[in-house]
Amino acid sequence: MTKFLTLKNAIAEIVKNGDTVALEGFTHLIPFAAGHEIIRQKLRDLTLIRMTPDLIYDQLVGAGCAKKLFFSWGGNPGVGSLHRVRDAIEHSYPCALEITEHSHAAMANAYEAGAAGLPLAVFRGYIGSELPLANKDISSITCPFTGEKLAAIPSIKPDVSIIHAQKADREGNVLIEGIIGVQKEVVLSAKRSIVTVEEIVDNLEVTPNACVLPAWAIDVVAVAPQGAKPSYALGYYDRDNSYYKEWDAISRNRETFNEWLQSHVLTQGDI
Amino acid sequence: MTKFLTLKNAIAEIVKNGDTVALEGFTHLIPFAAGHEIIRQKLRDLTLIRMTPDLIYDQLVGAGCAKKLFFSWGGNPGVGSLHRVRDAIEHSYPCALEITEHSHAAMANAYEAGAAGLPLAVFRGYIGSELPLANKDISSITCPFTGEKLAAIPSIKPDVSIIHAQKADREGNVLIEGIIGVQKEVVLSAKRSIVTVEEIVDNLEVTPNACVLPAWAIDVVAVAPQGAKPSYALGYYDRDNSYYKEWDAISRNRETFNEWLQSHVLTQGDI
Amino acid sequence: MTEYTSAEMMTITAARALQNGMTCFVGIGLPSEAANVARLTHAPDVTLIYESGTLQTKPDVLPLSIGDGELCESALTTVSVPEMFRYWLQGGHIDVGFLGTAQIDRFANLNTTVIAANHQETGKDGAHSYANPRVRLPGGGGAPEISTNAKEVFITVKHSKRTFVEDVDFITTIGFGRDGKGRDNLSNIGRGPSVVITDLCILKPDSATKELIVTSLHPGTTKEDVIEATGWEIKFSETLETTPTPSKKELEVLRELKARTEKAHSAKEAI
Amino acid sequence: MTEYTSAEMMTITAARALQNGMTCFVGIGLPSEAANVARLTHAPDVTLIYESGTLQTKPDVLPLSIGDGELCESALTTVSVPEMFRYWLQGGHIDVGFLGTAQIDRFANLNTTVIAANHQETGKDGAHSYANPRVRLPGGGGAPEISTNAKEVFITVKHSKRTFVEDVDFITTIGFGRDGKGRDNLSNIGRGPSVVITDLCILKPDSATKELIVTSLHPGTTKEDVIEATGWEIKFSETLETTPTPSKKELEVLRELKARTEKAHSAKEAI
Repeated sequence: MTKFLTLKNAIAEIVKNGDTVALEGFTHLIPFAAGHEIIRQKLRDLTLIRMTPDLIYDQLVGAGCAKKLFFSWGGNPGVGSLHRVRDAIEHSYPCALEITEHSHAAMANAYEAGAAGLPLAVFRGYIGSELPLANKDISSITCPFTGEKLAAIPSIKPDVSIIHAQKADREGNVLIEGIIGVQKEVVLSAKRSIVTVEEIVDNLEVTPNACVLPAWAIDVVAVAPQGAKPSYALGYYDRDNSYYKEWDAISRNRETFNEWLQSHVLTQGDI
Repeated sequence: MTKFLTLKNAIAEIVKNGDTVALEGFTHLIPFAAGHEIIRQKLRDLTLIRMTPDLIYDQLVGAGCAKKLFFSWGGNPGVGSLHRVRDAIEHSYPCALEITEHSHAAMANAYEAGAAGLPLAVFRGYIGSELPLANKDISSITCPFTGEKLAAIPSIKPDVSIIHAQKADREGNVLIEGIIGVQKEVVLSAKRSIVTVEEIVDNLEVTPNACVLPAWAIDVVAVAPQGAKPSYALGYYDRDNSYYKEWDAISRNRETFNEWLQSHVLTQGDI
Repeated sequence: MTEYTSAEMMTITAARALQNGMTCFVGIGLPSEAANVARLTHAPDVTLIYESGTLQTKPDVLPLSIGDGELCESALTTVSVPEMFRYWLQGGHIDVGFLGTAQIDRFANLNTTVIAANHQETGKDGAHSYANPRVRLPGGGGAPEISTNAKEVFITVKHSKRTFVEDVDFITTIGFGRDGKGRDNLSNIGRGPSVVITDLCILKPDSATKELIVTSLHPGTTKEDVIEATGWEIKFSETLETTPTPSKKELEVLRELKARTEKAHSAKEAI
Repeated sequence: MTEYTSAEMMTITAARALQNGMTCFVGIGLPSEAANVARLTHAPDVTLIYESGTLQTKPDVLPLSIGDGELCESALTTVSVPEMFRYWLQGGHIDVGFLGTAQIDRFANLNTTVIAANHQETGKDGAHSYANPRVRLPGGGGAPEISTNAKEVFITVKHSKRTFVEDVDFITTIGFGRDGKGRDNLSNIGRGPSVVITDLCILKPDSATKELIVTSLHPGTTKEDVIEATGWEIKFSETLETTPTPSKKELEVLRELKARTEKAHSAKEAI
């Protein structure tokens, strides 16, 4: 059942060192404010799960929060590399980073299976790909009816899931609208969850089949206006594509990144 | 890609004797008008698939269209038995009716797997139930990661799916709203599909995540105003609960049913 | 003291079993009546979920079917039926499944599939019953998986020798299996039936043997009444209690709910 | 004749590969540019689908990421990412997957995972490359399953010896496997790459060996140019054609699209 907390208290209460944490949002609604609060609270040894690590995990990895990254596409979309992630993988800076790598279909299915309470996801995937040589979690089952061999991977069940959404009502029911990605799945599959929202409203004013997460399926709701920037929140603000382009230069070397971290995250106050 | 046809032409073109046919709609949006047109066109030897056969299959079975019924709950909701279905099973009137029986969870998963192009559905089901003694399709797989035994059943892939929806736009994109049941799944899993709609509109006027079936995923759209009665169409008309109660008396004996069939279906014109 | 019927006693006692804040997966009929009385009396924050996909619904009148429009219109949101069974039920979000039944046995196994032509011949296995039915019942619907995927199960059913049988003719839905050990050594499933509420008494499974024993008699009911209405040698708890009578408020709420319902369901006839 | 660049030639030739009415699962970057040019010229009814869940989208400017708001706002509807991969891609509704790549080999296998430190040592198996990377690329994303679940695959990539290698260092996404036989005897998958469009030429797999051969040279390109830019002994079709030049209209559409895009993506900087 939802509690309303400040973002600072939400992270302090829900996220622990060593946790497996998924901050999701497929390009849209990426919970940057929550990620920055994790950096400020100096959480360590996290296993970070995300289909597209994006800038948010480049920042968390660069700040030294992560020991492992679980992902399916690790670039700066439309721009290039995630330099902090590469520096961690290639040169163990600021600390070593293990990786577990999947395809998007695999991770989407694994989140779906996690939300469905199943131990595995079954799908027609990885045919002819060499990713199974690189990831020992990729197995298979044989269909008892047709004999077809299908890919099987463990479902994803994070300790903590964090997403950003447009709004919550005063009971803590949350509306997610637009590109909804795997947001519902990641909250339902996690042991504990935080949803940051743009605002609290009296009434969600939704159509019958809107993507609404009930309050009793969420642990904490925290208000974080503009909490997805430089990602975006449909109906609130656009994606700051120029920021994504500028990130390339900021993240390319350790000094400019550390300066950015100092000035834009560590010395910023609570929301 | 969608064609717009009259209901009569839609049924004539899409449904053939001996087909496996699913008319879905979970209480809401049951495609009664399409079912009646199937009766009028005297289609035979159909395998009828539906989670809840409801009155629509009681009518199709009573009219002699079906040789097999595939279902998970076969009653008149809140009222009692489906007398025509029972008469067919118990006394082969008007013809013999084989049954394949599942639970709701099983059928919902089997439709989902059909839509997902998979040969099987995997779920945590049938534990301790004796339904697997009555349905040889119920098998299992063992999770390669945890060793858990999970239920496995073949996915559902009907020859023909028919659903009713609120509206289509002039390109044939369809909006389904309210209790959406397995409507999307049954259309996506079928070889051929018909969607009957209350009306055609210039613009569906939907929110970003509305349940919309694209025109290119549907074979035929047919306009059938009030085509779900005595079921209902959210935003158009309510469920006629009294009709469901009255059906008990109509369907209880062969004569009253046959009179009803004659006067309410066979002698009714096209829509 | 206000007068009340045994049916009212049953419904109100069943309603009291639900605690405020629980998420309840509601079967149609008696469970739905009881769950809504709970919501309108002591448990305003009980979350009612129907298998039609309606999450957190607050119907003003009782639904006749599991998918009446009222359920959707008063719901927080409505999801697809596959999502309902996969994410919300199997995903572990349901505290209690509230079921009715046609037959129940001493180990709380439920039969809603077939009454056997000759129970003597069937032995302890539903396969023979299924092949030799005397009465064909509606089938499993959601119950088989509600019973194992909800954290616990409440059952409410009218007490009679026809209903309370030593061994059910067919296990549609497991209580504790034919020997009471059907849930032993199974992880990932709920603890099963915790209470059965009838118009005569309250029964609970013995913690060791899982056999249903009477823990509370409704006022005015004798042990002999229960013995007479039960198909096995029923045992009574050493600390047998007397069920508290319905309060004036509870009776008022129940009667108003039923009056509103009756009015709503017959109103359609005029259309 | 209007002047044009080789990049424009590539994009417009790639656009022409898409036929009107096709459903196309679009990769970001070059494929997205080509697919939108197709939609704005000869294929107004092409259906563009991005893995972010946006179905039938008509962006006015090119998205920088796979999930820009523009994609959702101009889409028919937006579904969850698990639904996208399960129902729409794996479910068999995609005619063509349009992919880019970092490396491609003679059997049209794609590598977007790692460039090996020393290709000589790796042999024909990506495991060694994965363990010994020189350059870490973003990874598979949607491609591994797009390549097998779409009915066919188009690839567009700039031609160079670094990109067109004899054997990819790692098969992220299968073309026809390391021996050209990787799709043999596999039912339930698409027919794989049917065309590769570069800035120099068009290549197609030989119908027997599946080796990519040049079927058309772009105007002004010589065989020697292609030989020089290809990492294996490239073969030319006996019926080698010359690619038609871009039309004025096509160039106009492409240039306007790129101008609008540039303006939109830099406009945010001012905010």
